[in-house]
Amino acid sequence: MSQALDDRSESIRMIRDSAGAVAPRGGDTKRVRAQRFVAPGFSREVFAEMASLGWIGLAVPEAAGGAGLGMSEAVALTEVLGAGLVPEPLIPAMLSARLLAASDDKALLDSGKVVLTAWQEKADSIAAPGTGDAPRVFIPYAGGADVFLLPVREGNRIALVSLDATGADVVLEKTMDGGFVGTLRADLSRASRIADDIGAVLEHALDEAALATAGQMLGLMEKAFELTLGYLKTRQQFGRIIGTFQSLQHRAADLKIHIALTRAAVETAAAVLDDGATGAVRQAAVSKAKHRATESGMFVLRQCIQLHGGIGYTDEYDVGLYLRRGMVIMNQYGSAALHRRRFMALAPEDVE
Amino acid sequence: MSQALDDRSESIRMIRDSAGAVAPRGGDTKRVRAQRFVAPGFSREVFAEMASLGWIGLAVPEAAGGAGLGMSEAVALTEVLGAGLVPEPLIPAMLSARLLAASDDKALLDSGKVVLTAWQEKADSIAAPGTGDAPRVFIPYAGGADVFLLPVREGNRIALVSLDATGADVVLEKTMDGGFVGTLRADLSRASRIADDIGAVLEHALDEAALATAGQMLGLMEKAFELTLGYLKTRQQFGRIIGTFQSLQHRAADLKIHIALTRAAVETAAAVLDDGATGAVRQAAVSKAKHRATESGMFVLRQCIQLHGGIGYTDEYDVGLYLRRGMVIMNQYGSAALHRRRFMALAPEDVE
Amino acid sequence: MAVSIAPKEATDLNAMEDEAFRTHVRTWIEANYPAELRNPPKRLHWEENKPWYFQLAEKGWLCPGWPRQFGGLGLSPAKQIIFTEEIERHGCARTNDHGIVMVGPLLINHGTDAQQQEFLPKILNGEHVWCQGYSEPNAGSDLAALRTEAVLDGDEYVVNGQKIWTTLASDANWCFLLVRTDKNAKKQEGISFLLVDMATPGITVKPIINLEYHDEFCEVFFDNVRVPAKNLVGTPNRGWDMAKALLSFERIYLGSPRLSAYAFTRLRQLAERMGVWEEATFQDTYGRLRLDLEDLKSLYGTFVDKLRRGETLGADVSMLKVFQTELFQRITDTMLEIAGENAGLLEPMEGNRNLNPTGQYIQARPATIYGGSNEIQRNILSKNVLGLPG
Amino acid sequence: MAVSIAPKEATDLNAMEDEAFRTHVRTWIEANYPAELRNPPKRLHWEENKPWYFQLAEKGWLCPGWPRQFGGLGLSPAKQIIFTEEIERHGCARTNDHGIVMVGPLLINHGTDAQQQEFLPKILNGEHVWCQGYSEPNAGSDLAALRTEAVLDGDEYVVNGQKIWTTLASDANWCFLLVRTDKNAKKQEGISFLLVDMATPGITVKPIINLEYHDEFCEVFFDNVRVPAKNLVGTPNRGWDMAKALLSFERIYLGSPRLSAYAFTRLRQLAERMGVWEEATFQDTYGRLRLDLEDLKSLYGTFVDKLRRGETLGADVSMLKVFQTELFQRITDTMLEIAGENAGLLEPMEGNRNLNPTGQYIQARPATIYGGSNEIQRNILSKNVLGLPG
Repeated sequence: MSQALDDRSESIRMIRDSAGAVAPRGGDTKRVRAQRFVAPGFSREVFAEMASLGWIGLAVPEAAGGAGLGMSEAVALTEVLGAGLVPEPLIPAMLSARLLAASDDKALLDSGKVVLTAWQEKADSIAAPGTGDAPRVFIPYAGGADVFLLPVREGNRIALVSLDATGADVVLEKTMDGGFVGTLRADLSRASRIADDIGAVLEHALDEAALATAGQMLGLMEKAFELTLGYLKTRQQFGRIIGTFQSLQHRAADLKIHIALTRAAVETAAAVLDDGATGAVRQAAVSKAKHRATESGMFVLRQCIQLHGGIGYTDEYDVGLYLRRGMVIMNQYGSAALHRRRFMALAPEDVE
Repeated sequence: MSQALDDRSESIRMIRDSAGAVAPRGGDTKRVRAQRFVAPGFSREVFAEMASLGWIGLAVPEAAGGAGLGMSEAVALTEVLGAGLVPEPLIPAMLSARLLAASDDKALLDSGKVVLTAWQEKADSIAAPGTGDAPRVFIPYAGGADVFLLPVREGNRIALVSLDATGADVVLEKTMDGGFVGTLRADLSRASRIADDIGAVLEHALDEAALATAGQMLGLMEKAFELTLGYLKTRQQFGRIIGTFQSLQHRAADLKIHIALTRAAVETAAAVLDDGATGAVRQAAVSKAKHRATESGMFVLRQCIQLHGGIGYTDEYDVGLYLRRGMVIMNQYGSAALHRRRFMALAPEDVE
Repeated sequence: MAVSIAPKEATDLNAMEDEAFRTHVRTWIEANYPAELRNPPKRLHWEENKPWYFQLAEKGWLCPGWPRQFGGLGLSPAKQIIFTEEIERHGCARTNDHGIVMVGPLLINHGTDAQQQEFLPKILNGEHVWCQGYSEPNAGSDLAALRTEAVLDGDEYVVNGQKIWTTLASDANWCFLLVRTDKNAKKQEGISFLLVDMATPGITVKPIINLEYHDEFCEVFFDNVRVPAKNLVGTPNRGWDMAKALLSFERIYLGSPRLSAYAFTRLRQLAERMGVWEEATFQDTYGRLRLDLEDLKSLYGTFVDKLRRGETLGADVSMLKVFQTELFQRITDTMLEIAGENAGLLEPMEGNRNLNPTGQYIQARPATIYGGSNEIQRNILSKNVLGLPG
Repeated sequence: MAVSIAPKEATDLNAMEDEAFRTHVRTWIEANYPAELRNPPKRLHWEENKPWYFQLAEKGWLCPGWPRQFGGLGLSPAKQIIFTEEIERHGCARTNDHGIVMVGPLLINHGTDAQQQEFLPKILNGEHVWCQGYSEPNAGSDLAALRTEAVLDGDEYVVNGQKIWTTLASDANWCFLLVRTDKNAKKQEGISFLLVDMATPGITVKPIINLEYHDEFCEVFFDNVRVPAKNLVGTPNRGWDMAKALLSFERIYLGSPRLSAYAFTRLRQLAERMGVWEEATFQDTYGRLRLDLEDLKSLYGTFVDKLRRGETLGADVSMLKVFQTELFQRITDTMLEIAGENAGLLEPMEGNRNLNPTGQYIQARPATIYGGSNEIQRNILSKNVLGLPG
């Protein structure tokens, strides 16, 4: 496992470096702030750049038109983009890429179009029942989609259809971080079938998306904590640098531990998936990572606000942006409770 | 409620004062230490003194041979005795007194004998099913009993029988604090029936015992915290009084809050019972108090050990005595989980 | 001759039996409080608040704690508690109440006759709406480090500096201000209390957008603002003790269980909506929070009893603020945990104001910061209550 | 000429494949470790421990980390990790291992040839059992405040003072001691490392009864104890850095998930026995603890990977100690919570050593205190890892 990680260290480093193209190193949030509540909530240019960097099909095998990398690279990437508060819907697009690679419409993978999969029928879920006429909910940045993919159940199998987003019935809601989520009521008569049996691929893709989201949360934690440490080292009260107050020092130590636990859980899970794990082993690794990222992530983000005091509660100061993004992603692809239950339902021998 | 408390303040003060006869003010633990693991685990002389002070029948009406006081006085008393680590089984004896006052054998109430009620059939319970042939378990200081009372179910009613302890089949186990609990396998053919329908009285008495135990835990918390504060104010490390370290200061503040919550819950519940509450209202008040005392009590006792550092882990230093007593009483008359469930099962209108 | 202001409310309500008084208050509130403003998700602005404010003023109930001699209701502590309980029970919005709870008591205790005669009636009739100029960018938790200075020039003070976290400053036409009047004195000394007309030239108010995308707080800039010297309250350079005394009101107010209790009812509604209400694990979490809330109520009750007996509260009242605000946060943390993707929505779910987990969550964040952060409260507890050194 | 001690184990086990090596170790342990001593509820005394200790010595496996040149097994870091994992997996008791993990490495790195030749063979063959004289009554967390002094008198040091928390001192015949040899130097300077025969006149060992009613720790009193000057290790007055380096072993050891993992299996057994195993609320609690444990294992794994690559560990290894010990406590807290009145029993329930909630609970208490209290660990993290100021 760790050997595998060592072997990949070069490609991971390269991915991290290339992410700088989209997530400025200095942590400049000007673009991100300007994008807020401006439909569709992200930049199509930046998304196109991501596509051209090969990120959308990052984990898709080269034979199927992807970059042939793995989840270790994917979580490294989503971590950097998380730290940069990048709004573009990369993780949903990566999920769609997985499906497209297994479909009859592989051309769509390289089209540069924004392809979003409308898989979700209720809140806090990681399963796609594929109910044909069910409204599909919580589609991130649905207003920016060019094409929707919909899993549709047919007996024991789940087929995949694609639907042009133009003219689709999409209702948008604003999210805390300045983005949007949408509900799609699809007219399936307008859709084209592009795969017959996508169920297993979709399960796999949802697990990958959950893990990539855990990586994104790790990035939020790291960056918010970095800002907080900087604040603790400079802000003065009572004639002292507040970072000299032991109660704040010890809290910072606890946050560091939670970040380290999250990194270990996320990177271990990525290595497990890159080892080719399937079924219960894959689910256990993913649930463990997503559970940790959500629980520890929100703990860290909350405390970063607290450690900033009043200024942390202002929109003007960056640390709050991380909390608000955290709220949006914390339960995407399953809440901590969902993943805890899923983990506990697996046989111990699969988990360890 | 608080008016009632004001009215009782004089009798509460008197009870606290009189408790000094048994629980030395300075907190001398010599007698308590000497008593440990010496059968029956308590002093019959001290128990007799408690009886002569009217404590056994404290809450029993004067007409029935008791002192005619209430639970506000009872929790004040058990608090002081808890702080003094007094081992004598006062709370079990008070429970028996309640039953005797409603029985045909009121003479036993004033006999000075150690009368213990063997009501419990399984761990973590506050209900007496009264199964005739079930072994009765976890009887505190059972080795010191003169007489056992046993509730025995007869159809819809619960009768009460008394049994001479001489020759009874009692198996003792040592407890963490140097005391004993016993299991009684009673030969009911040797028993005398002394009441026909004791069910409601027993339920009431068990609620009172749970509340009195919460009071005892409050006493443990208060005293252990007092020792800890004293330690924080004198112990030096790194050239400083350790009480100047902010992380320890803040922890001490948290412990104080938990003690205050416990006192409020216990004293409020006592006032509710003294107001004559019955049924769900009584149960809610008692469960709320016992839940708080157990949760906050064990939190405070644990932290008192931690704040003492290495010395807190020695038998020689007193603070550990409080933790060990806390372990023994924390789940007596119901664990925190049991009381939380009982509280939640009650209708909100009864609870508020 | 002492000031005398006729109270609007002719009846001495202290003469009523407690329960009758409670019913009286409750009935009037229910009849008069605008239904759409019950339990508002955000702090209301003056424009939204003022109809209710003027209704209270008209009734003579705006200042329940002020003595009748000064035009207040003159309620006893016990009656004031009932009054507050009914206001909170009904979910009435907090009004722009700094004039009522801060400036009024300040002037009644420390003001000159002239100050009392000038300002108290205008608070009572709603003409003056006050804001509180305490915190500064580098004097938040460490309030005594404030640097906004007032220099006497003839019969006017010239004020320069900046205040921050000034609640609803954009709604106020007057401000009570802590300023440094002696730069050479020790930190807590050399601070004075000034009353400032917000219309004075040189004052700029800049709202701060907060995590709710709301503008409850403001920055206020003072650039050579000239304030009549007669608007200084009490003794010059002795403002700090008065300011601290006024903050004691805030500590019990911030320790009231009302925010937690309100959030708690909404947690249940959310759990029902999300379909987790019946789950044993949720019931356990809910039970823990509920018992925390009930025990907080018991503890709060012991402090209220002291007020009822006319006692002053000690530093231990900080316990309430710490436990209440952290409970409020834990309740709203739980909301997000069960809300699924709704944990990220900007607006209430399905347009239902009662299903607003994100609003509640964000509102709960500053509770542990303002009014003296919980770190400060724990310092107070450890030093002033437990007597721990240094 | 450099010291050379022939290793008992003739084979160079590093040459084996990892999995073959693991099987080899496991098989031998299972065949040789006394069944009744698996996962003992308390730290074992030498009398109980020594048959196994001598078996390891006989096999040549007592000192897996020592170079083969010094008679050790000479295992690579990766192999050592496997060796430790198998020891822990089987629940082998911790031996009286101070000679093995502390004195041996100390002498190998800093000892004279004569010291190596004299002491190492006697550790390897079990003749010398060592204890560690570090802490003092007023130098616990603040170890550098130690005051036990050693004054040179001819070719002997005369030692006076007191040590405390000396693990199993009553079992040891040798002690490695931190003493102050220069009273005028700054705190951390002026400390030296002495090797002391416990049979020297003037040494008194007094066991400390702890909350388990067990005597694992001792006080050791030194009254004009004369120690040959040749028993000083390294440079005089430079003992502090050596002592600190040795403690780094302890920090990873104390961060190992084994204690939590063992308690965790017992929690399940207890839950089944108490009839709460199937309850959804218990399952939720158990699931949280389990995920904490699994994530601790992942984090521990990242540090073990570093060791495996031959890297030295930084101060951030303190994270493991903090999280592990507090998890261990939370697991055992949960044991008491579900144990009903068994939470108060002195002995294991029903004579079953696997149902011993109180023993586990009490054992977990000092974990957050010894080896540098968790408060100290958090100081280290905030200063040495996060770079927070003074």
